[in-house]
Amino acid sequence: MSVRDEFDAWAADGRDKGMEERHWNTAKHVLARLPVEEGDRVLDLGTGSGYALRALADSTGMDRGYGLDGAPEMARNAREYARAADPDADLGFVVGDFGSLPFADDSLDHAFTMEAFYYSGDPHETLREVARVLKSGGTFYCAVNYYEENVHSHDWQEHISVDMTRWGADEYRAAFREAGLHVAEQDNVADTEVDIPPAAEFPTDSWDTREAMVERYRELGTLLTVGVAP
Amino acid sequence: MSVRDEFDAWAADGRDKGMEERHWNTAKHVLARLPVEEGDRVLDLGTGSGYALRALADSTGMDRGYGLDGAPEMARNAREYARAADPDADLGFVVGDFGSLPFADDSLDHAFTMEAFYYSGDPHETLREVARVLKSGGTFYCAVNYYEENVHSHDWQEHISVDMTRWGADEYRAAFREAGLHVAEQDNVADTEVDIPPAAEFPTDSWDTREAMVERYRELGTLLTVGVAP
Amino acid sequence: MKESLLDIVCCPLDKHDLDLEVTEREAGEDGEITAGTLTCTDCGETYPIEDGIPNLLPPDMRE
Amino acid sequence: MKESLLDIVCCPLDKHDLDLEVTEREAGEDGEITAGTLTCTDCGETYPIEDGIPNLLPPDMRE
Ligand SMILES: Nc1ncnc2c1ncn2[C@@H]1O[C@H](CSCC[C@H](N)C(=O)O)[C@@H](O)[C@H]1O
Ligand SMILES: Nc1ncnc2c1ncn2[C@@H]1O[C@H](CSCC[C@H](N)C(=O)O)[C@@H](O)[C@H]1O
Repeated sequence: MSVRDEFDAWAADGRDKGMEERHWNTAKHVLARLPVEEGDRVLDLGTGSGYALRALADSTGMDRGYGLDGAPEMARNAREYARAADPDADLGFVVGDFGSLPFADDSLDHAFTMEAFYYSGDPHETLREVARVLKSGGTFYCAVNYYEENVHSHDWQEHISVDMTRWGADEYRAAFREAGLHVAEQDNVADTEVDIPPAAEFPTDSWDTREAMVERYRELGTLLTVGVAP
Repeated sequence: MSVRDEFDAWAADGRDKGMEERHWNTAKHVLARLPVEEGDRVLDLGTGSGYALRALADSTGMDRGYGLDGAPEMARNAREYARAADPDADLGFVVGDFGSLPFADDSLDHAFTMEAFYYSGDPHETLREVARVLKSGGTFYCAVNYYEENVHSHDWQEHISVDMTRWGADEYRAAFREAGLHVAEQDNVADTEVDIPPAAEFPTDSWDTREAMVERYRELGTLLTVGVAP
Repeated sequence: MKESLLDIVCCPLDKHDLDLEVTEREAGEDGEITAGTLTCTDCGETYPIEDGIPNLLPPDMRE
Repeated sequence: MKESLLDIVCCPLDKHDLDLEVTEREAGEDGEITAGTLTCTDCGETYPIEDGIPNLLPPDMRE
């Protein structure tokens, strides 16, 4: 099944909003680290509900934001939420694929992506595309919950028809460098807010032990890799 | 009074250890973000007790670490602590000044500094020196508790004879860029561990209100600016 | 999509500029373009704008 | 300081290489140099190594 088929269905049954709520706990900390200046242009890859751009438009002096998504229903929802939140913000949504970005060389100051990068058909090509569209000194904030060290994510592929790439932290660093990006930072951003029930309530529907849930959210959290275009 | 006079006295009365203990709460989160690879060389500016290098030697595959300090007594203590912790780690300590770094061009992979940068006689010159000694793609992790937004730090200058530079977050970003470094990240790293007494115990010797103490440690914390050499 | 935002949008295939043809635009000064076509100035490939959203998928992924 | 670590250490003034003269070295294979002198191959300025620590302050800051 294609990205479009899989994720249009998600958008249609409201999972865009559900993801926003869950991902926000760590995405907000990631977004707060972006050194966005007055006048900057920001790209959000796999924008989903578009929350990242709405948040940046609200909290920074950025000039414009572009949300790219392969699923037309995602882009449609994101556009509507953005217009409802602030019709004056210069946010644009486009349908497109991670493999061939429809942006000019050296045209963007920052690229962000949350829980989307690993769906790329060819992640190495996507990194080269990101390096191409970023201006010199531009940053790429790549955040994922699905990665090698997060053993609790390993079975996610079973539930989704799109192929997922499961790199470890070191593979992210190596791939960034191979694509010509400097690696500025790597970090595990903890989700300190998700509710973890008391030990007596385990096993729950999703978790065998409280320890596993603590490790997943409070320790492993979201793997962030930050690249900089030379 | 000179850096040497002021800080030799601190080292002599054990304040190097006291700072290590207080600064570690946020410094450890900063150090965890450094993308240190096998074989890397790391410089610690204003190394104090040298804890940052000991931690990196212990937790990464770095090849060597250099701790520079303007106070001979600080360097002497740092060297002793390092040899006691792990005599085989390739750590070297040198007495030197932030204004004229005794390292060859493009010779280091990362530079780190905690609570020291703002003592520089000329912080712009220090940034140019850091840009000079870093290899292309090398990172500069600059962490400070004394900065404009941290209003609780504003009176620190009264207690110390060395002139301090109090920049705001935006001034750090601008100065990094002026010195030729890309700005990859800026963040406030919270100290979630320092003990904050219950409201009834305020005012304390150091804090009028609990709110002020919460703001200082849990919200403002340590200002981190990450630069990358182009 | 506002017209001003289209300046850095390009052909996903060969990264050349796109020519804009507007068929529907919202009222007002910086009214969004809701329908139209983007045509690559180099390869001639066309990309539709529908409901304010340019579809810039490579043609073979458009379904 | 181990001798191997000195390879990237340079004159703080003009950033030229330094010549090493050892007056005291710890026993063992990679024994630290505990006392000696570093001399700039360009300007001739000398910098002492004392107790294993090179003092590379610019001479006018040495006190
Ligand atoms: N190859 C590809 N090209 C473009 N978008 C893709 C893609 N693969 C997946 N996506 C999009 O990436 C998104 C992943 S879900 C994450 C959405 C959002 N960033 C959030 O944090 O909630 C989906 O909206 C999906 O349609
Ligand atoms: N101009 C300068 N050149 C070199 N070292 C300096 C300096 N100004 C201050 N220092 C050193 O910077 C240190 C600041 S105290 C911080 C020490 C340590 N990084 C920690 O986090 O605890 C002191 O050891 C002081 O001697």
